[in-house]
Amino acid sequence: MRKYSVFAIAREAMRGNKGWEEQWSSPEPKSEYDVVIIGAGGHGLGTAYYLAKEHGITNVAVLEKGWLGGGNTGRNTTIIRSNYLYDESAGIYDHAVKLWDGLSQDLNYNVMYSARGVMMLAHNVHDVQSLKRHIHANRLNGVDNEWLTPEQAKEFCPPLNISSNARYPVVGAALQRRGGTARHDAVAWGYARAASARGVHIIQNCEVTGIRRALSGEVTGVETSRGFIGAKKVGVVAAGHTSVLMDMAGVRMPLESYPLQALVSEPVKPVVPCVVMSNTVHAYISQSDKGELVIGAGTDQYTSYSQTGGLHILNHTLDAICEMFPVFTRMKMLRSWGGIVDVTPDRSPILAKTPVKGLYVNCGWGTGGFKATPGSGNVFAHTIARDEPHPINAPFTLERFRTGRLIDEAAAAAVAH
Amino acid sequence: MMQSFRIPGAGRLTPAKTMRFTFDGQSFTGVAGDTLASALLANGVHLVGRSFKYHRPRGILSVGAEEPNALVDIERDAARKTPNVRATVQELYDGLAATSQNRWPSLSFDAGAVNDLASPLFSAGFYYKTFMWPKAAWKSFYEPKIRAAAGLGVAPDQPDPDHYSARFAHCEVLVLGGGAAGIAAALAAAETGVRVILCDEQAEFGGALRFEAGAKIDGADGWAWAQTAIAKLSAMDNVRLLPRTTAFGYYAQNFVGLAERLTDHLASPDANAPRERLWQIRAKRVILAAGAIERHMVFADNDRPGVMLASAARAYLNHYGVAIGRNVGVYTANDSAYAAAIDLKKAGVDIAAIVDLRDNPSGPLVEEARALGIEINHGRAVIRTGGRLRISSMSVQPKNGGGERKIAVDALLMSAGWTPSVHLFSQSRGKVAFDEETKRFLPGIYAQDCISVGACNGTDGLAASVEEAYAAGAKAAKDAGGKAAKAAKPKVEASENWSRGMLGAAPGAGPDKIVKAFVDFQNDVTAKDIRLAVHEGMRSIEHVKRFTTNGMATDQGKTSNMHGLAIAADTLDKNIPEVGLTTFRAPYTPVTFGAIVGHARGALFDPTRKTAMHGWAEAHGAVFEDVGQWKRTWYFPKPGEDMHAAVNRECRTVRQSAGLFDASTLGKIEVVGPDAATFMELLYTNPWQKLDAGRCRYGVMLREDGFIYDDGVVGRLAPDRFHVTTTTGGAARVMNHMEDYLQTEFPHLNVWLTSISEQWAVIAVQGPKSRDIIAPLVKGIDLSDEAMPHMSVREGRICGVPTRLFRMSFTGDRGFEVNVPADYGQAVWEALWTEGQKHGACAYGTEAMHVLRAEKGYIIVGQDTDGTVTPADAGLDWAIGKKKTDFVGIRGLTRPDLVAAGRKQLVGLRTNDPKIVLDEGAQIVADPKQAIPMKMIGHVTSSYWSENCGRSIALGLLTDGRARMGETLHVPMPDRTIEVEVTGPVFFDEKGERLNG
Amino acid sequence: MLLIHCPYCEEERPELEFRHAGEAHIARPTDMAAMSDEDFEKFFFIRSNPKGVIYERWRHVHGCARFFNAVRDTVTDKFVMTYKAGEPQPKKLPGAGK
Amino acid sequence: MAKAAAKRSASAAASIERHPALAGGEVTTAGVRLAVLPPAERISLRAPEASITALTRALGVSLPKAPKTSAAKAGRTALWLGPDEWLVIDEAGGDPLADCAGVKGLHSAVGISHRNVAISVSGRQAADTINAGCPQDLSLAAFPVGAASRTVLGKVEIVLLRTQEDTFRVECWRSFSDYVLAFLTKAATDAA
Repeated sequence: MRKYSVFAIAREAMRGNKGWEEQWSSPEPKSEYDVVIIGAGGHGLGTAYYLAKEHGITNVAVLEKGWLGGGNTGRNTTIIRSNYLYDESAGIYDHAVKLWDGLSQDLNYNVMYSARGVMMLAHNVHDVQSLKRHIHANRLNGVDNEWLTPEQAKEFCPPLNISSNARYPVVGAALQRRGGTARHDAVAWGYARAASARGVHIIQNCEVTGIRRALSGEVTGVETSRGFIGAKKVGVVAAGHTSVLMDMAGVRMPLESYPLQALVSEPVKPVVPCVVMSNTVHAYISQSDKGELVIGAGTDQYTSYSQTGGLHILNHTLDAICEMFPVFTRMKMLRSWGGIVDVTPDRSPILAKTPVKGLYVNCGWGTGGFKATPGSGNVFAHTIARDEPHPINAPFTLERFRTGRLIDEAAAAAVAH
Repeated sequence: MMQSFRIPGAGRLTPAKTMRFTFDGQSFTGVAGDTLASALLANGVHLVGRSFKYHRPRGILSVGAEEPNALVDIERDAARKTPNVRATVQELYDGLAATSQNRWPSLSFDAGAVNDLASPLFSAGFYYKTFMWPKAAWKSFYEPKIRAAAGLGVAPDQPDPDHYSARFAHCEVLVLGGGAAGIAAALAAAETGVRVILCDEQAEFGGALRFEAGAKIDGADGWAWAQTAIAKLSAMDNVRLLPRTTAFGYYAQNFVGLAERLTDHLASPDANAPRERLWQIRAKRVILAAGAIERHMVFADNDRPGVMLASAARAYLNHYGVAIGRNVGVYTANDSAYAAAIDLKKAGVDIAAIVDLRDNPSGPLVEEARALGIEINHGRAVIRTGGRLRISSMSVQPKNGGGERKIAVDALLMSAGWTPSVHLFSQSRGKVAFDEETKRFLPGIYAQDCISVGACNGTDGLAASVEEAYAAGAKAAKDAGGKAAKAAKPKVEASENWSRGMLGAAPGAGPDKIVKAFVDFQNDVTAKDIRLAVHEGMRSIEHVKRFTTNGMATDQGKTSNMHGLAIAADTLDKNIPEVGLTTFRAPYTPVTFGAIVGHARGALFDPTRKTAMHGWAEAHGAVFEDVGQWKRTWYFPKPGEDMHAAVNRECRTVRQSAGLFDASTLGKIEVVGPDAATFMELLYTNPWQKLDAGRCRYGVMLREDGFIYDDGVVGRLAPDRFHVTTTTGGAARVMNHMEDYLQTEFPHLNVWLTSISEQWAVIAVQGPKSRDIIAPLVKGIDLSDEAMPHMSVREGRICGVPTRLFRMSFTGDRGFEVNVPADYGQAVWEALWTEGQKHGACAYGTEAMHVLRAEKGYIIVGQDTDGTVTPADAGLDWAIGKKKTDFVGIRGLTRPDLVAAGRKQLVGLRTNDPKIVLDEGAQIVADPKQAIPMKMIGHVTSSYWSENCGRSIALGLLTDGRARMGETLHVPMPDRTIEVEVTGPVFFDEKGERLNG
Repeated sequence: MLLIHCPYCEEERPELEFRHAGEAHIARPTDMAAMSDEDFEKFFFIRSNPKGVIYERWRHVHGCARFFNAVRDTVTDKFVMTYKAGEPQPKKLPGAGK
Repeated sequence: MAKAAAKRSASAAASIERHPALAGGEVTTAGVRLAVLPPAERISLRAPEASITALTRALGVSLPKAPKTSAAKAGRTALWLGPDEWLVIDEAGGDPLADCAGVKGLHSAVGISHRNVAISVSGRQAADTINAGCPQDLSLAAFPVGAASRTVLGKVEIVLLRTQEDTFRVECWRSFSDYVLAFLTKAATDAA
């Protein structure tokens, strides 16, 4: 892998940019690999990268039915934060944040991790209680998260409306300064390039149509649109489509797949310097380096694999944005799109071994998987390589739905009394 | 200023109707009917903007919504600033003030243009490869610089005084696009009597007839026919015409979003008129008549001001009467540009030369151009242009190399052919198919009840388009239930026919590595960027698009996508369909947030729910808190009191005398029917069968997973009638939960549920004097402890109106909840208030209510529980009917983790220093000296200063809490660690003697 | 916004009037208390989540307020049919038998 | 009519004033007139098929069985809201709750007179005004005179009854009435 640097850019500028290599190779699939990862999104590519880098397992293929990074990785609103309430969640998301900080250098690819701060707004007494509970727990877990007054919130994000005349006035905010955003495509491409450089095969346009198991039960490989590919271990990392794939191995999942829509505005000069989220008003916003306001909210109400959703969801999302930022009504929506998110009953992910030997699953990130990408890939690689979970992902089992040991962040935020 | 490029006698505007406007502070005049672009061109202004990355000077490329370059800021006043307005769409009004964007210090001298010189450094995706060292510099230096350089216009900084409107509409036939095809389809459909809606993004219907001078329909020239047809449609009751309306999104089941612009073209709009209106239309059939968009030629320096699409130049001439130059060059790969050259020539503009990439162009237009004496250079390419802020020359060379000739021009028209607008078709989830012969993506497999007609369907020529569209309109109407159409089909008597054109970079346009042959103007994506992306391994068109940002600008690639695709395919040596087509995402053109929001701003963002007593509370100085959509009285400060003082007084008064509290927001459900008790047994953990009529019970509701879902007091009014209360926030979801079980799991039960939350206003009268206060007003109810003990309910009258009177307490003192029909709530409250004054009672709010109940250890669902708490955790296992064999949650409760040791249990917490009030949400640890991350064993759920206890009190959820009574634990705060003692949750009147006190 | 045929109102009505209510035909056992942990997990958490035809529940909450069942294709979001609560899962779908 | 209703429901002993959620008044634009309607007696009536005849007799107005329909007689209107649910509105000073009390057959009658507030929307652009926030097809073909339906308006639930070609009765819960009136007012101003 030829190193990227400002010198490389200068050198290539002199010779018409002719010397850049392919960022990743596109080999023909081999007949067998030690590990096959299904899904070349950030989590899958990250898993392959860490398998190679940290566990020395390089005989790895990442299979992708479309183009790499084309699922939720390339469709999300790229919010990164780790100010979760429970130890388990804070553990995995903060592991990710630590990896985000330094990921560009590790991958030699500028993923534009921008710790510009994530601010979560409180609009009523209940929100204050909930956010303060988070702040206290975060502090004792070593996760930064601080309380802001409305005036401090406005100072941090000047276009925010903190008028007490608002329908839902801002009464305070929790700010995680290490939170922020990253460039989604670059994450997929950076992992792909770095994994490819370590010998991982990235095979695009290769749809998995079956998971083959031996009579004794263990996984032996996958059927694909490009033929059978043998594998000692298979990791399913296909957000949105997990149920479909796991069904191929006879495992039924506690998952439902929902459309999640997002939109961007036309680009404008810098105006929103951080990420702003509100659970009560229900929307979130940041501004990309290109100048587009990046906006999202909740899912459509019905399960779907269509990657589209209803206009009324965008209505509600923009209602909320213009409630928080009345100055934006003259801005224009440039592009909207949908992804498919798989959601578990407790809205926490599953990163675990499965009842099938040699089959591992990483799913259920719901609407917030992007932020976990490096941490998820890192501990999932550990889980596959060692055939046992890393302590960080040990709580995120499939069994918790039998025992009741759920990690329910949303329930913890509770609804108003 | 003179409009020196306005040609007398040309175009359709009335020269006498002049309008003043400014651009970058300079004053100009235009005429009514102009767009900002046509008015600027009339004044000879081509330079209108700077590009995104290289800050190259840019002119007007098009005449419509596909415009990538001419984006300006329009400022009506300080609060009405709109960035990124396409000058080609913005209609001129008197006094319009526009400024250019993305340049500093001025449009003609832009310091950012230094980027252009250093452009080899800024190859596609360069930012992924650098700015990584030193690590800290990304956030502090590189990113802020990049962000400041990016972006186009400036976001508004004041709240928008305009308002926006919305409408749902239904029709049988919705026609999207009001060119000749759309009009013909609408005519056919309208005649059948069905409801027809026809929209077009332009101010006037007519589409390409605006410039197509050769068209003749029903004996009139094309444009005139269109206006006649529109007048006819407009007179029909079943037709709605929506000009200035863009169909931006095509959703499931023929649901289409349209944005109508109502005032942006007016000099002084009515202050009450909405600026834009969102139409959400459900149509039985949709006819797509979106037309086609001309593509530019991709060659070196094809972006200089003065370089323009041929059809645009033609529209500026034929419609606006504006010549885009005096000495115009033409570069084309198809016939349609000839028509522009011919029209211009006839209008007296010199045509320097037509450069045609084709070896042997032929046909009537070519012949006509020749006959007019226009020089035609076939088999040749324009390999570069000269000039800086305006094109000054074009260099022509045989396409396979050879001698170069420089021709002076002041404008250059180009046409590489036409791209059918399949955007909406594709959004409808239809599958496009690539037509190899014509190199176009056309509608293939339809997914919804729609049909494409005319140019967007690849139908060439006006006659064929009108024919097809009329037939489609008639069929759609018939399929949607219309009568047979009368035969009034428009007759196309003359039209122009154009040949195909080309895709991708033009051959021979100079050496690849230095030239900038723009594919996407706004995002500064050149042919070599696309090639570089492919070279770096981007094989999918989605990768190419994202790596280069081709097609991701505000024009969404309307002119650039097909070129980019063709160049990528060429570089990969693949066929175009193998490389794929990027998804067409809504919206078709950018849509104002305000239009999407519509009425849902300010007070209409979300309902504000107020109780019947809200007015009284407001008049008595109450401070309110938001609880869901409700405004609840929080506390009633007297003059000089802060919240703390007010709450302390209220708490003290309630326990000394009494207090009045507005509890109306609690959810209330009337459960009626012979099986009411059976149903209640299934939905609540408690037993209900043996509860006597006239008695109440505190009920706990679980979800099937065993966690507490809601709670509330339930009164049995009669054997077959319960009055159930829920939490305020739980009202709607509890009702839904109960209906769900009743309808789908227990449909055999004869019981019905009715929400009565808003039928009854509820006044809690709590405190030792409560009975004395209500007694004088109540008729027909014996209030003695014997006749009406704690936890009973009676029906009778108060102040002469019906009441459901509950004797119950959420304070631990004697108390009543007076339910009265809501419209009487305020009057009964006033009567009670008057009585209360005699006993020194107060009005109290939710904060005092919270303190008083915490003193008694009563939980609040949603505060002391959080969706992970079982009845046992909350100390409520007594509320579970031990003999019951079924209720919702019975099985969930016994799952391994819910019965395991180490669960968090509700406890009381007393700070060692009684003056310290803990922070709600603060965490509890056993060992305060441990390092971070600390082992947290619980948290504070409720915490208050209790005036009645003379100390702070708190409730918390604590691991194995009930086994830790008396232990000292620690609450680490940022500045100190607070010691707390674990206690039972009851802080006041532990024996409960005051309930009858 | 979907258009949903309500089997009680006997016409198609806009999605805004409806609330999705999860997978259909997961009956609550009559002997709930005796279920095994595994069976409870299947009953309460495991979902088929098919890519293709799904049997699901909706409530016409802002209409007739009835819960009912629907058959929908989760790839196209098109409804195959809707039917009243309590009616058996259709064995054969309209347009499906070839 | 309103006078009679007030007299009856407040009963002879009422010593206090009734404060409806909306003070009343009206809004008039070029094409629409909005008017807050006087208080009325209302019940939510639930009953199986077998009880319909008895209830019809007791109420003096037939309970319609077809979806999206209503029946009216002598100032009393029964709106079909669901297959076993009717909203009965009495504007003639009667007491439908009392009328049902004697019916032996299975049913649930619950008084909701104070729960609901009614606004009349009339005029040429009445349907357009309501369609600013109501997604139903309100053409006369799809929603004829007498049609009744629970539906949504903006962000709240309403019950809609078409009383004349150009007149609708909009019923909502009392705490949503501020919102509904404000929404309709805005929509009436904008109806084009």
